[in-house]
Amino acid sequence: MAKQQKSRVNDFVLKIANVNGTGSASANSLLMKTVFRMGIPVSGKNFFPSNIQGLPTWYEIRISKDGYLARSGAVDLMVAMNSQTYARDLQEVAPGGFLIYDSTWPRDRLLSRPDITIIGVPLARMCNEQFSSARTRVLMKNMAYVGVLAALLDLDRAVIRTLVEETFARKPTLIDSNMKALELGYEYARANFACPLPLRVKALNKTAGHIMIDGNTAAALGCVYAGATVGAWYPITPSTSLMDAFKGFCERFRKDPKTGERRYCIVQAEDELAAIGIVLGATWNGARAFTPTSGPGISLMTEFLGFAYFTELPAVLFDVQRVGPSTGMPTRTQQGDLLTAAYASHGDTKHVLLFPRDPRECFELAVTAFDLADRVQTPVIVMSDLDIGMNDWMCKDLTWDAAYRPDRGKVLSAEELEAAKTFHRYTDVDGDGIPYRTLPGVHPKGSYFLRGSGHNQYGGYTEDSAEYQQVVDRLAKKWRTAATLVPAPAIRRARAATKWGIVAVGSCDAAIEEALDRLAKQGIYADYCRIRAFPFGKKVTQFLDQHERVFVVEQNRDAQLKTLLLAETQYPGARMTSILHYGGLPMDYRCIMEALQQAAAPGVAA
Amino acid sequence: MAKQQKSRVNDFVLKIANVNGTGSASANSLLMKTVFRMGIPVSGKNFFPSNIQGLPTWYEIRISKDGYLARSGAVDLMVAMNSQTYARDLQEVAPGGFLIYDSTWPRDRLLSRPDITIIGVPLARMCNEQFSSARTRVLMKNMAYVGVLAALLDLDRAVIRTLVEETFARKPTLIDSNMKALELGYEYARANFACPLPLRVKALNKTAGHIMIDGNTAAALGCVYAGATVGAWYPITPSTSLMDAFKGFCERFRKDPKTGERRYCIVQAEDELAAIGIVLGATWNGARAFTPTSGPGISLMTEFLGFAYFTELPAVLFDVQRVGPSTGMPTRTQQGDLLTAAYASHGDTKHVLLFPRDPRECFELAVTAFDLADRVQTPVIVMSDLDIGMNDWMCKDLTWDAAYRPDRGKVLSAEELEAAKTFHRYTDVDGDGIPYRTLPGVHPKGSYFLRGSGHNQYGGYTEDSAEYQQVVDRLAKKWRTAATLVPAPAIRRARAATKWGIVAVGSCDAAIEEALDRLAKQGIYADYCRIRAFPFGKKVTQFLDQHERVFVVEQNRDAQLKTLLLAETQYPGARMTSILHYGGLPMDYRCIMEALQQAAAPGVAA
Amino acid sequence: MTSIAKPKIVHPGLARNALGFTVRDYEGGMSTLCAGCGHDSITAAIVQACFELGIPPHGVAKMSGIGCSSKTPAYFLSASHGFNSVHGRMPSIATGASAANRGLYLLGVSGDGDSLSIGLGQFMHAMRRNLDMLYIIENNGVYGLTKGQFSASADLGAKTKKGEENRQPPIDPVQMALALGGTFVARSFSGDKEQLVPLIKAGMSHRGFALIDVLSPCVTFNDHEDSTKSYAHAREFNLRAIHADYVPPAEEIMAAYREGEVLPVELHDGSRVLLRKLAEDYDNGNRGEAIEYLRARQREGEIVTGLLYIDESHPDLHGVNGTVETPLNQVPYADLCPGPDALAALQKRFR
Amino acid sequence: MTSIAKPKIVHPGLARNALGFTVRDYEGGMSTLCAGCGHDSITAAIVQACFELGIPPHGVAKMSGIGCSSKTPAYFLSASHGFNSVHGRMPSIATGASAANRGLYLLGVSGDGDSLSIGLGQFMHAMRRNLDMLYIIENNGVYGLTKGQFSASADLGAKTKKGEENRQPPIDPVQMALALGGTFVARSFSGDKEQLVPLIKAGMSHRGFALIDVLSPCVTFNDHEDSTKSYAHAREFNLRAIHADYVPPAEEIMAAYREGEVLPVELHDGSRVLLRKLAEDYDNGNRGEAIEYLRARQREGEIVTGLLYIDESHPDLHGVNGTVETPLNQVPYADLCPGPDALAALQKRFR
Ligand SMILES: Cc1ncc(C[n+]2csc(CCOP(=O)(O)OP(=O)(O)O)c2C)c(N)n1
Ligand SMILES: Cc1ncc(C[n+]2csc(CCOP(=O)(O)OP(=O)(O)O)c2C)c(N)n1
Ligand code: SF4
Ligand code: SF4
Ligand SMILES: [Mg+2]
Ligand SMILES: [Mg+2]
Repeated sequence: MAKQQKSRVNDFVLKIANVNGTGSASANSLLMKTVFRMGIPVSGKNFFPSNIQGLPTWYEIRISKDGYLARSGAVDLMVAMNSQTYARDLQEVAPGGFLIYDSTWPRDRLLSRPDITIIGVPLARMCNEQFSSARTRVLMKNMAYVGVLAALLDLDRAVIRTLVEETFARKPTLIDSNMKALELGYEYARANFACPLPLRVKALNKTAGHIMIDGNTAAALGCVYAGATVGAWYPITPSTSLMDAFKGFCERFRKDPKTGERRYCIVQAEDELAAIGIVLGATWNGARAFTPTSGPGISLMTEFLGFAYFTELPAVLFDVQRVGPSTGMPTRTQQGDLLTAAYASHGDTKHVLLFPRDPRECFELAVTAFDLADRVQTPVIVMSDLDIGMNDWMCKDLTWDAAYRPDRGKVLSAEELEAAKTFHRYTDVDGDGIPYRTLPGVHPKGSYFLRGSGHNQYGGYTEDSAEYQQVVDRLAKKWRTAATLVPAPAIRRARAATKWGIVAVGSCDAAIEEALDRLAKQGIYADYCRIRAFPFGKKVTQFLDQHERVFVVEQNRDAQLKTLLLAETQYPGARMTSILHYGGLPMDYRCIMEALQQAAAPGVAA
Repeated sequence: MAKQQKSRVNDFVLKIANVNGTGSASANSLLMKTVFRMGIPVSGKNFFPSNIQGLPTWYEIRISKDGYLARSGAVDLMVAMNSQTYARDLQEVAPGGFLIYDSTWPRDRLLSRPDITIIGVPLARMCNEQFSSARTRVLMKNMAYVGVLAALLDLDRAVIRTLVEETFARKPTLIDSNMKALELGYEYARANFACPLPLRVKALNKTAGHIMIDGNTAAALGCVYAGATVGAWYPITPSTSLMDAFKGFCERFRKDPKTGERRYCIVQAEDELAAIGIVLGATWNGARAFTPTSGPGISLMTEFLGFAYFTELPAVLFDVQRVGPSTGMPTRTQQGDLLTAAYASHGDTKHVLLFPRDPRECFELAVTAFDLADRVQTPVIVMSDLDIGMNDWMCKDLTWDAAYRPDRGKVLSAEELEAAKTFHRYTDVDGDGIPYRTLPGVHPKGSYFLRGSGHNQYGGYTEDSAEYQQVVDRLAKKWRTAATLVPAPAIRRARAATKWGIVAVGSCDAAIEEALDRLAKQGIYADYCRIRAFPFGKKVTQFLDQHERVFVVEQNRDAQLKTLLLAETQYPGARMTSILHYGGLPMDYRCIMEALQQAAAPGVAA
Repeated sequence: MTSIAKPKIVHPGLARNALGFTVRDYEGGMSTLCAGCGHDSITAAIVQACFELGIPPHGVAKMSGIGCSSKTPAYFLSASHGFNSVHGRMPSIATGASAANRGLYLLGVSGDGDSLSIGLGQFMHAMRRNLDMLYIIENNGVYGLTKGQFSASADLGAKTKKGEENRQPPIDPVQMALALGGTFVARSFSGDKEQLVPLIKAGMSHRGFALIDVLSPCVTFNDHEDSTKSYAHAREFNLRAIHADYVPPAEEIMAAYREGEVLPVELHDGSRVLLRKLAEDYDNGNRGEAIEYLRARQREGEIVTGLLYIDESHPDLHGVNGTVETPLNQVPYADLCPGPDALAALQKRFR
Repeated sequence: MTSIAKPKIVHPGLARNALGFTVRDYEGGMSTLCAGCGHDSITAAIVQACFELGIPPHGVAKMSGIGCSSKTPAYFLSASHGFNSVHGRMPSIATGASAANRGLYLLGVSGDGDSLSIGLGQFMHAMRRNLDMLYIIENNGVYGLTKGQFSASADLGAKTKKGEENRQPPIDPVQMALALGGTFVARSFSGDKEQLVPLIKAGMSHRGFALIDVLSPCVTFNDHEDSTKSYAHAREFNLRAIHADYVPPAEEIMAAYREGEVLPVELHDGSRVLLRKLAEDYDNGNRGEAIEYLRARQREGEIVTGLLYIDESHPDLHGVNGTVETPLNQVPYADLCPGPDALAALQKRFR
């Protein structure tokens, strides 16, 4: 047997390689949930193909007593259920690690490694003996390896059973078969291997007050709580589950108890051009409306985004980013839409962006997005990504302040209009660049003609330079006002004073936090500014100015965040260093560590 | 009579205010052409409304013996034919200037100015007496004011007659009526006013070897000469006349002499998404194809542009820019699409842009665009604008080198494929980042599957990070190669050494040239780099680095060119000063002069 | 220049409708279209119809895309909110407006280019949703605003002024609507106010997607000799197949009709349309037959007009969705937010 | 992972077509669709049809949009160039390909989502241009690739697995084609190879836009009990109305047909389709009647299949344009560039 790793309790990575459409998903989340319920911080990343059945899929579970939830970049235990990818899965295991495979079929002798422990379990055979139907056999194989892991990792079987019972509450018959399969694996492992492995879990109490939730579900919940009533969409991975969740929550919370009538309206549009149009038609009428989409959808919404900017209509979009350009890799993650989203559409246009770092912020910033859109009267795009949107993240419980009331911004009521002498849609009454608006059907005096063509401050059609300029100059002023209204960045100061700063957005956060902790141990310090909104606002520029050198961490090839910083702040590009990760898998802390270690290395000019 | 201006021969601005749909266009170009044929440099700018009939329209003619063809910013002689706009037209006349109006109807006594000379001519009455049909009367009024101007400005009537004869060669009857109307005005002016005015023209010989042509016509001619065979479009102002011209030229040059069959195919698409799709379907098959459009069209082409970038398909687009955002002012000019065009589409995408400064360059850069698109295998967008595209500019004769052969780039022939062992679409064989391509129907070995989804260097579908990254990293390399292939900037050195530089693109040129001459007279010097392409290339960065301070002149609100310079060069933003002109009318030299004068003023920090 | 506001001089003698409004109250800004443009007549018909219907002007939302036709909402109902969308996308705006504010009368005006080229997809999908709106296509066979290119509704053999011939079959919105299951399918001619006004009133009252394809000549680019969309052509070949009179709610049918002469159809608001066949051989109960009839007449150059098909039985967007009667933009926030306790309870699911 | 290339083991006994190719030469990469997906059967039918037609594999260009259906071009004709466009935009790619390279056989594969939702406009306009291509819609009533949402072709009353009911009328590409003037309009079922293969051969040979709407069950998301697009439903309710046999050029008609039993239609390349009525009451010469027939049967739940309408008389894109026979991508540059003298002469106009 290969030389064992030193004991690694509650601190390792487990990865399951499988084929999609074989029902491994439920088995994998069962594993993760078990660890979570044992009180141990855990995260799971799903790497699935862009098809429905038969292609490779991986599930990576990180167990970290210290609560580090980004990828570690290494795999300590591989469950290799997919012969197609066996070779590369084998290679991926870290020295001293373990690999479990289905020994029903002989394994190519060449496919071996002396430096890891390889554990064979005849999963297929066991299941074929115990179960009759073909489909069940396939499904139960998954439960069987969960059983094997239960033994090897010392998982709490009571917890597992409860979870299984909850899962199949509606089909109790399935509970027994699943537990049976589980026992098969468990017993086999106990009988044939020294259990538990040095790699194992041990109950803690570090997950109380936390939930495991994906960003799309959390964002959908945010839409419900913000009072959104109209949702328009066209299905696209990885944003689809956001609208699915919204529908689910509305069916639960938005049906009239008596009549069963719905207090929401979801329209599955014919495409993204229509989806954003539907949103704008709804917000024009004062409803809170949103559309979830991904890169290709944003591209198709480009014309309407410029229209909304110029006509000053609120709109909330969720861009759950995937790998571009073009169709790209729909089931991989990236932050590649920053530039497009910020300046979408021809002519001088700018859009407000929000950057959640995890599902909890998807919930919170969804609500912020609706308030901002109404207040600033412009589209607000929540820049999520596949990693946040579709993976389960451990985060603090979501909380809600009963005192919250939507900020509907400057909307004139029938009474106000009745009292008013005149109403002009595009006049800057308050000097903040934000005009007053009215809603159709409310009052004759409120009527105005909304148009994407040239208009003056009174809303009249114009082709006059001065009148046109007055309007677009006010829009620029409104943009400066927006910078004072958006969420401030989250700033983490290093324990020691430092001239180095890290700037990033969104899902890079977990990796950065871990990297900073580890670097600090090596005496390398950097402050960290997690930008949460575009336009950037004073706090961001201050942070930049306070640092001689800034590392810009982002998940795209072209340093798009850096470009935005160059365009919208005075901070010199010469003092920015890009740390780019754009392969499509969630970021791990290593690339950041290495970049800063290098920069710190003697003889390297800062 | 107001105090006269000192004599101004061949150096003044004449403006005609009229109502559209009254046929004034032909009268106005007749005026301009007359001056041109008299050998005097001249330019005409048409300010027309976005409708078909009944709204105000202006035509501004600058006569400049020194050959300055940008707007001067002042009007010396106004022909006020539109009562709707009479008041503002009156205000626009420079002190000491002249205004001609139709005295058939009494003029409001309040609408007067002591400091200018006001000349009343009963145009309507004269025409009503001489002509019967209502339509003719309206049309002839225009010819009548041409006659008045002929007398006042001392235009060569022989030249006018020839032009009229050429214009109505097909309807000779119209020649007499037009000349008659002209005489009416001429005689009246001679009889009632001291002719010519101090403001007048005098024949020169400064227009030989020049033509008067608009940019859309010239660009269309470029497409014909470049060998484009497929044109796809959806009508949109101000790009429509480009395809109209292409059709006209093809009908003349591209019909088989014997069979009358067409060697071109124009498809009027159902919208811009289809237009760009048609172009890509054609270039996929190796034809040279293009689409002319404007801002809203570019926005709609966004998704396909990213697709073409990623699948590496050539395409030539003409963005004849108009005022944005959104529908904006379709009949006004701007340079507002720079950012959108440069980074159109989600994900990491960049597009090659070319910036013609005038119609002649529209012709030349159209050809360059096709060569570049084929060579670099990517979309190339020619960034024209309404001022260049629709106004008549005086430029040097277009010339053609008979030795020109299209650069089709790396396309493998049937023979090469026959000989080749294997073919892989996306492999970087030559190390310049540009792979080889093949065309459908040529050879079985050449077949590959083109897709906007993730692909590896062999063209195979992939979801693998390393394989994906290899392809997008090569695309980045290809982009650097492109920077070495695009047209170099046009650089004008000041007569005296200077640390100041001006950077601009496209139609700002004429105004800048004039401003620099005038500034030099005041001892203010600046070098000038007219960027002709994006990516920028070495010469541009060198120019920047040679100057302590750079003024970036552009026609948009958000300093989009400056943003591109910040994003793609190392030059610090702190040393850039924006000069922005975005009201929608063509730029005049004054705003540039003032900005530099201010900067030069003592006490102003550089 | 800024849009021109028409002075509202109210003649004391001017008739007033149930709400006390005069026809003036339904007018809009001065038209900037070409003198004689068919679109202006449709504008007049809309004003007349809304006045007669007695809708509060601000109870209507008027929407359009881009084009000469799409400019017209600025020329009627100045007390209504107007929405000049981007080219071809008005149907999606209307969908959102309907979703958010079902209390409004939605009136969409579009052109043949706006609806049948760039907007074809949205147009058909709005119809498929049976969106509760009146959708008027001001159909002139050309792109007027961009100076006269053929549109997708140009007839086979139609010629441009320059003599260019169209050799592609037209997309006929009426045939599309019949084949797609449209619930209110009508065609008219801008010059036939007598037919058009009641159609507009019926269309406004229909719950669901009411389409009126109105032949509306473009005097500047498509009113010449060989045009099949000219005034002359329309007048000569307009075949009124089935006339629809509109009878407001709770008003009994005055005019005396002969037995079996008219077929009354009750609309959801209690009003009725009285269908009167003018072409005996036209079967208005059968979509396929109707299409065949249109195609046959079309081969003869004839344009079949009238309320060609109506079916009140289909649910609109909200009927399908089962939405509350209160327009969603008026549902109080308290009825939308589940509150903190629900949130706490919900999260058990995520542990 | 990279796409899987199928090893080409050629059995010596394997039949060869006129060009000496075996059926293997028309196959493609291994399918990554769900086992049992209807789309794979259509792939097989395409392979068979192209083999039998004896087209050189690289003489075909295969195009698609996005969706499970749109993935299939990777699974046939690996010697042909393939173009996997963006979602719903394949028709415009095909238009450009046809414009540039009329020498190719153009084969487009799409889905009901790809063609009837996001792509509806392009689909209809390609048909209107009578683009010379075969356009196959692999119709399963759902968006397969995005996991089973209803598509616009979902039938009234159809239910999702979860029991959600569709209450919007379907967009039937066949009815749209009939009403729009489509020149080759067919419907089939992925499980009916005997009907499908000759249809594909005829469609490839038709000069103009050949539409085949193929009912193609999605086993994963729409093959359940209450689905109207399931295998069971299709088998039970497939009504073969009119069968089309394909006879290659210069081959006399072998099979003995009874007098008047078949109607032969000659295609531009000299090949013929022999139309044989299976449903006596179906009138294949009348678009409106055809639509009515389809709707009536549909109300009974029946799906009418076969070559429902064909008309060889209309010009395609190039016929209308009057393009040279030489594909434009092969016209030598010398015949495209007017040269320096012409340019000099031309410029007189601009002085
Ligand atoms: C995206 C976009 N493309 C093109 C245009 C230019 N455009 C304005 S109106 C129009 C066609 C209008 O035709 P139609 O709808 O028939 O209106 P009409 O003027 O004939 O009444 C076009 C192509 C535009 N405004 N936006
Ligand atoms: C612009 C864009 N929007 C959405 C998607 C997501 N998407 C991929 S396939 C598909 C629907 C496919 O349905 P269909 O054409 O019926 O193909 P099927 O999978 O059913 O065969 C959608 C919505 C996309 N790829 N691009
Ligand atoms: S161009 Fe035609 S459609 Fe437009 S306003 Fe004039 S007449 Fe009407
Ligand atoms: S999901 Fe449906 S359509 Fe897609 S491959 Fe599977 S069975 Fe076929
Ligand atoms: Mg029109
Ligand atoms: Mg489908």
